Amino acid sequence: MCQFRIQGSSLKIYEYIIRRLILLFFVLFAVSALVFYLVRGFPTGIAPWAPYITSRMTPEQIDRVIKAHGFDRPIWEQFFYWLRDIFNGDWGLTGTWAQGRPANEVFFDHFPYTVELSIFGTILTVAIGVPLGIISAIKNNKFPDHLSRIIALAGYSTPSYWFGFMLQLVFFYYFSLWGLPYLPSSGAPDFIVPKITGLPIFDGLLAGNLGYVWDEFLHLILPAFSLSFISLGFLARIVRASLLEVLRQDYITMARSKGLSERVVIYRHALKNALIPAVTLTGIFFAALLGGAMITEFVFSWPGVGQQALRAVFQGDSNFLLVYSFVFAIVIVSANLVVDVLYAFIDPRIKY
Amino acid sequence: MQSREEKVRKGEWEARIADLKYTLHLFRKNPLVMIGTIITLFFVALALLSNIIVDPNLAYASGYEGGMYRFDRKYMWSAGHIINWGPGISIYSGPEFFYLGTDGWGRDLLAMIILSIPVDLYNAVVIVSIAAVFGTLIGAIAGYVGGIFDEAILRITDIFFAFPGLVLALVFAAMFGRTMETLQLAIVLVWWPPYVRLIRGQILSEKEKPYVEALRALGASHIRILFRHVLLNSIFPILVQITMDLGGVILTFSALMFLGFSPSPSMPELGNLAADGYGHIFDAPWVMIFPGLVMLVISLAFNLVGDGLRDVLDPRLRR
Amino acid sequence: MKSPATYTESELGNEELLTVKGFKVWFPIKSGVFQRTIGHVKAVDGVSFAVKKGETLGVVGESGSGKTTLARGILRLVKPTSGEVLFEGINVAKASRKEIKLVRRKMQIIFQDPYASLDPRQTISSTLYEAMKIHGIVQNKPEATKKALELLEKVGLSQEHLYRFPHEFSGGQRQRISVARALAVNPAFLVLDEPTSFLDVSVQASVLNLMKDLQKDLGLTYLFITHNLAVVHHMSDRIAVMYLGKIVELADKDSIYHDPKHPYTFQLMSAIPLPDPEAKKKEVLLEGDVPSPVDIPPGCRFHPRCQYATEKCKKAEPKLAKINGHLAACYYEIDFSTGKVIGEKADE
Amino acid sequence: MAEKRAESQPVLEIRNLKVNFSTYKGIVKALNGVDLKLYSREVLALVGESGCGKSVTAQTLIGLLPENASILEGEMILNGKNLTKKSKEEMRMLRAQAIAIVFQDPMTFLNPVLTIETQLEEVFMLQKNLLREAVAIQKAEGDVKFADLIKAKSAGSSQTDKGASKKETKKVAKKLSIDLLRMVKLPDPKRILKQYPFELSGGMRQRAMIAMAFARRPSLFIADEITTALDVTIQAQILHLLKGLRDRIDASTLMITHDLSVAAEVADRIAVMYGGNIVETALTRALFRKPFHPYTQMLLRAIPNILNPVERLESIPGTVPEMINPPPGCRFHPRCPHAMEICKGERPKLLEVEKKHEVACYLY
Repeated sequence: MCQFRIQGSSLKIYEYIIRRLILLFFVLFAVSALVFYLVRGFPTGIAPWAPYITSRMTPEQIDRVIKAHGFDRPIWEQFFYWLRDIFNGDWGLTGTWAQGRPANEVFFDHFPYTVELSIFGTILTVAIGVPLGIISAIKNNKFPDHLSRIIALAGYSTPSYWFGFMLQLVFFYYFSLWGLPYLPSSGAPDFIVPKITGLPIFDGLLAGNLGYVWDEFLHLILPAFSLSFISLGFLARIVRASLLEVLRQDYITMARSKGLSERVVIYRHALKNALIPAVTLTGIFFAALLGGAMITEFVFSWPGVGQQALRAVFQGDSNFLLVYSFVFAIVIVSANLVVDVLYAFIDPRIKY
Repeated sequence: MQSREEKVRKGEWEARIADLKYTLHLFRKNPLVMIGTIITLFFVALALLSNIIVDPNLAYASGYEGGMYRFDRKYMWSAGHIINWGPGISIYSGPEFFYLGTDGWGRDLLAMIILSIPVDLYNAVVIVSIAAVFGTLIGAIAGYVGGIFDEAILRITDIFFAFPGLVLALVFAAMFGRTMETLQLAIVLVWWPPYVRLIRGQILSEKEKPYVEALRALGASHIRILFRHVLLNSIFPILVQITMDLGGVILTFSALMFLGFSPSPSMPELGNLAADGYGHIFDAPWVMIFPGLVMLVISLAFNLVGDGLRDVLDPRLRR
Repeated sequence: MKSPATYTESELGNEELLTVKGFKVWFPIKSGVFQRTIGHVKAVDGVSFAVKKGETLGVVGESGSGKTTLARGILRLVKPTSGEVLFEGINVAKASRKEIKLVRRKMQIIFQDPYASLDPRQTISSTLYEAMKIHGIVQNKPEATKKALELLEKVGLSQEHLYRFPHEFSGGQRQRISVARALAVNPAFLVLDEPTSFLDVSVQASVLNLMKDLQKDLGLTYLFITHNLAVVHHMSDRIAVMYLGKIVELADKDSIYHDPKHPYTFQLMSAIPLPDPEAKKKEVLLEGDVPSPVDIPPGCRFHPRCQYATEKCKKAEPKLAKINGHLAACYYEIDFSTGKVIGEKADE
Repeated sequence: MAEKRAESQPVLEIRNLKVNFSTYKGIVKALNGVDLKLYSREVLALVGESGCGKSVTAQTLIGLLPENASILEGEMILNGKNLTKKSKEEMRMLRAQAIAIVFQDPMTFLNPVLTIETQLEEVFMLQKNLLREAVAIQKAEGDVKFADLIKAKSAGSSQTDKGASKKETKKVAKKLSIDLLRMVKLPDPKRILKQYPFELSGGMRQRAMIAMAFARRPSLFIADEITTALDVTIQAQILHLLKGLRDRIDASTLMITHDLSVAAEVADRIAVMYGGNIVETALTRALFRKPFHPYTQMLLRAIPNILNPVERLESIPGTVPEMINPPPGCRFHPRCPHAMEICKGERPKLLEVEKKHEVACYLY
């Protein structure tokens, strides 16, 4: 008697990816156009051509430079020039805050640090958030549930920069005051191992320089935990809600009626279904962190791309901001695509 | 007819009150929600009475001459324990004892916090209400109408999701000057897309229900069906999101303030007060700790209420 | 009281209230990068029948037979692909907005799920008042309340139910409220889409009795749709059996059970469990599963599951042919008690 | 057909079972003293309208009552063992071996993200002795059929051979799964094992669930409205399957349904439930020919019957009793045309008025 449900559109996986890529391209184009119009259309601090001229240049030379780069053209033409430059590697120069080095060089020097911080942040979030969510679902409305609910909500309501400082205050300042082994409060050791992947810890491991790896790891603990504490609460809530939802389903009653132990019912039957939404969330978290947890990098002066973007914001350096927003948009949108595709592999019901 | 009408009409009110009583019962059952509600009410009351409890022009007391950000400030914990930072600043003549010490300008930190609560709550309410109303309307129409309009709205929200909020704030601050309105506008622009997605999902499932088809069979217009029936039946998750977002917006707003986007460095706003303590975290930690703590408690209260609201309003759990 | 089945043609007033010709409702299946339509779900695939005034036409079929889509298509709650639905001179399938509003008043629908067919947030009085307001049947509130009370009494509810919320009523009471809401706009034609399949037997009996009384008092015409053959046999004058989007047999209620002409009807009727353990029933089992209307078999759509299928059945689709007042879509005349094929209908 | 059942000690006996649920609105007295006997290899249909407590009885039997439920009094004796005294762990082992249940809606009772093989094999894995026997037979005769295992169980022989390795057990479990799926008439069992539930039709899923139930050679098989969610023709196939399997599976069946016609088709005996207790039990023919209890009589007249159509069905006045403060004494008296003063006092006992025909009513 079950009512016939009309089949959704049945596509093969590659058709779906092509479709999403086209949409992705459209969104990217729109974001960069919007950012370009906002940043270049309205003067913000340093003029876009500032890094190209030196103080000794005469006004005519300055005009020639401006015309050469097309800064005087109508905004839309500038946009296409800019896009052309981006794709053949010339991301423009940065302002005085980064000694005028080319933007892509500045970007790629610091990007690995942000990636590393995001990886550790996400690992911590998942490692604490998921078990917290599971416990509070299994022990629903008993003490562990209330406790994990408070931790989750506290993390979710903590101002990120404030929490960073509190960690520094306690684990650096007071620990050293009381003579306890303290964690470094800010910064990161400079890169002394040969650059292979660009990620300090992995390169250190590859180069076998364990001292450097340990030092880097110590510097990472506080910023990573500060990042994850805020998001692990949200993840725990999602895991708890979806696990509770799954435990109410009929097939769980069926599993129990087969005489399976509660542990098997939860880990074999319930968990696989319940963790699907957590995968989506983790993907989005990682992308957001990749965009440079600006505030945390600023608080811990962690040399990631977020910190550079912040300094660019303070100086009003439009060139670097343009590049940064463009890359940030690429990262977010592609992360969403990866997560959606991952969805199909986990949940057999979804045939794209 | 009329008296029976009253007696019968009363029936309707009793029905609604009985429903309310059941909701309150569920509310009381959850201890965390009660705590959240009490704290929220306390802060709202504090915000309304702040100008009475504390003399507002304290914010512009002696430590602040002519709006210049002078570095030779003084940090005082309490009369007995004074840390002097920076040369030759005249002792602030006010009452010797400050409960929470003073901020960078020598003003009483506790007074400043009390003055800043209405500022933050006002911002939160303004931003969330605009974002929620705008997002819900657009999302509801997109979900109900479907087709190309729905697809277009989704793509637009994708754009805003991929947009770095901070850049927006900078550009607006540069364009229109660093005023509260530009900050509020920047946050609203980044805050409305989640509402579109939330309400759209609800509307898509609600409009499939038979009572909607019955209304169409009766010949009711689409506008009537959407706004008098479908939207009102799927509005509950939006209320939950609004409550939790009030806390979230306070954090975001104060983060922007912390990064220096505030109209004036000495404006009583929790983020601003905390920013003041940035350079002296180790020698004058209280300037950073207490404003941050207050922010944490306010948004935690809102989140507790929101979380409890979700369990109470979840139709499955109600009956 | 004579049961409707025994009315002669003239008494029923042979003026047809609703005529459906070649009615089709196809849902496109989109696929590929640009969501091109690659196929169709042929939910209703060419259906023609007529309903006389005051008559109850039963429509019975299993899931996927398209009976629900047919109901929604006639009322234009779902956009039909082709065909005509003539109701009081208006072709509902292609009517303009103004015409539709006029027709909407005359044709109403009762749904299967009593719990979701009423707006949970509205009291009964405002639900009824809204129905009347849309069609301007009532000008002000007091008049509306008076009419609402009349409606409630007519469906066996009383005045104290007026200001209650739907969740305070049982399944049976909610179906009565849906009926009251439909009657509020005094319709002539009611589509009943499995109205009692959520209800228990005793409650179902009272709701079915209510439907019969209303039909006699108000001269309503019903299109009664269900998967429960016993209920449709009890309620209808004529019964149409649907399979995969088409009517395979249409006849009066007794002959369709005792003397089925189409193999599927015979299988369906023999599958009904009877409330009488001693009833002798031919053990006939229809193998295989209900097919999906996405890939409909060529020729006669029942041939893959039919024991009497021949080459002819695989090639061309048989029309709904008339044999002494009994319509069946099959090439062969079969005596099901013996299982032998008696004759072959002439091919048109 | 029912007479030739051996007149033996009942496999399952429920005496005066009372179960309450504590809810926001008050204490729901769901079961108010249920008395029921189920003999070996017999199919007893438990018939009643929604809210009469038939599903609660099933849940109590398998020990899966929700937290807010509590068993006040009464016993459930299965093969001599009293279930109400059993701990949660013991009940779990019973569910794994002795009691099997199949539910109503095939769409939602199979895990959508696990293959049929995983969900079927996990039932076998719980049967340590069954697998050991199977391995023993496999070794002895080179091949093992599920039917042989049933004969082995009923014959009580249990040649346990400790030496079954993990790999061997897995292989045997797979063989048994395929054989079992074929027994429930599923086409191409090998392919079905690898499929996910959403790839099967409603009828096929129900057969898979029946296979899962019989995989543990239960002594009590509960079918909770298993055909309600199916189309008529598929329902006929499933009922036919049940009748066919009955003799080959040494289990007594409790068939829960709201549809008396389905009960008439499959059951040897029928028990009618109303307001939380059994009001009448009788052999199927006797119940239809000579119902004693007024409720059963009215219920039979409310069902539209194609063979003798009536102009108006008889609907039972009043509404289903409200379980928080149910009417005293016999819970049907507010709606019963023959209600007498005595009905309001003590609840009528279930007395055997005729051979195998018990009724709980003061008229007799």
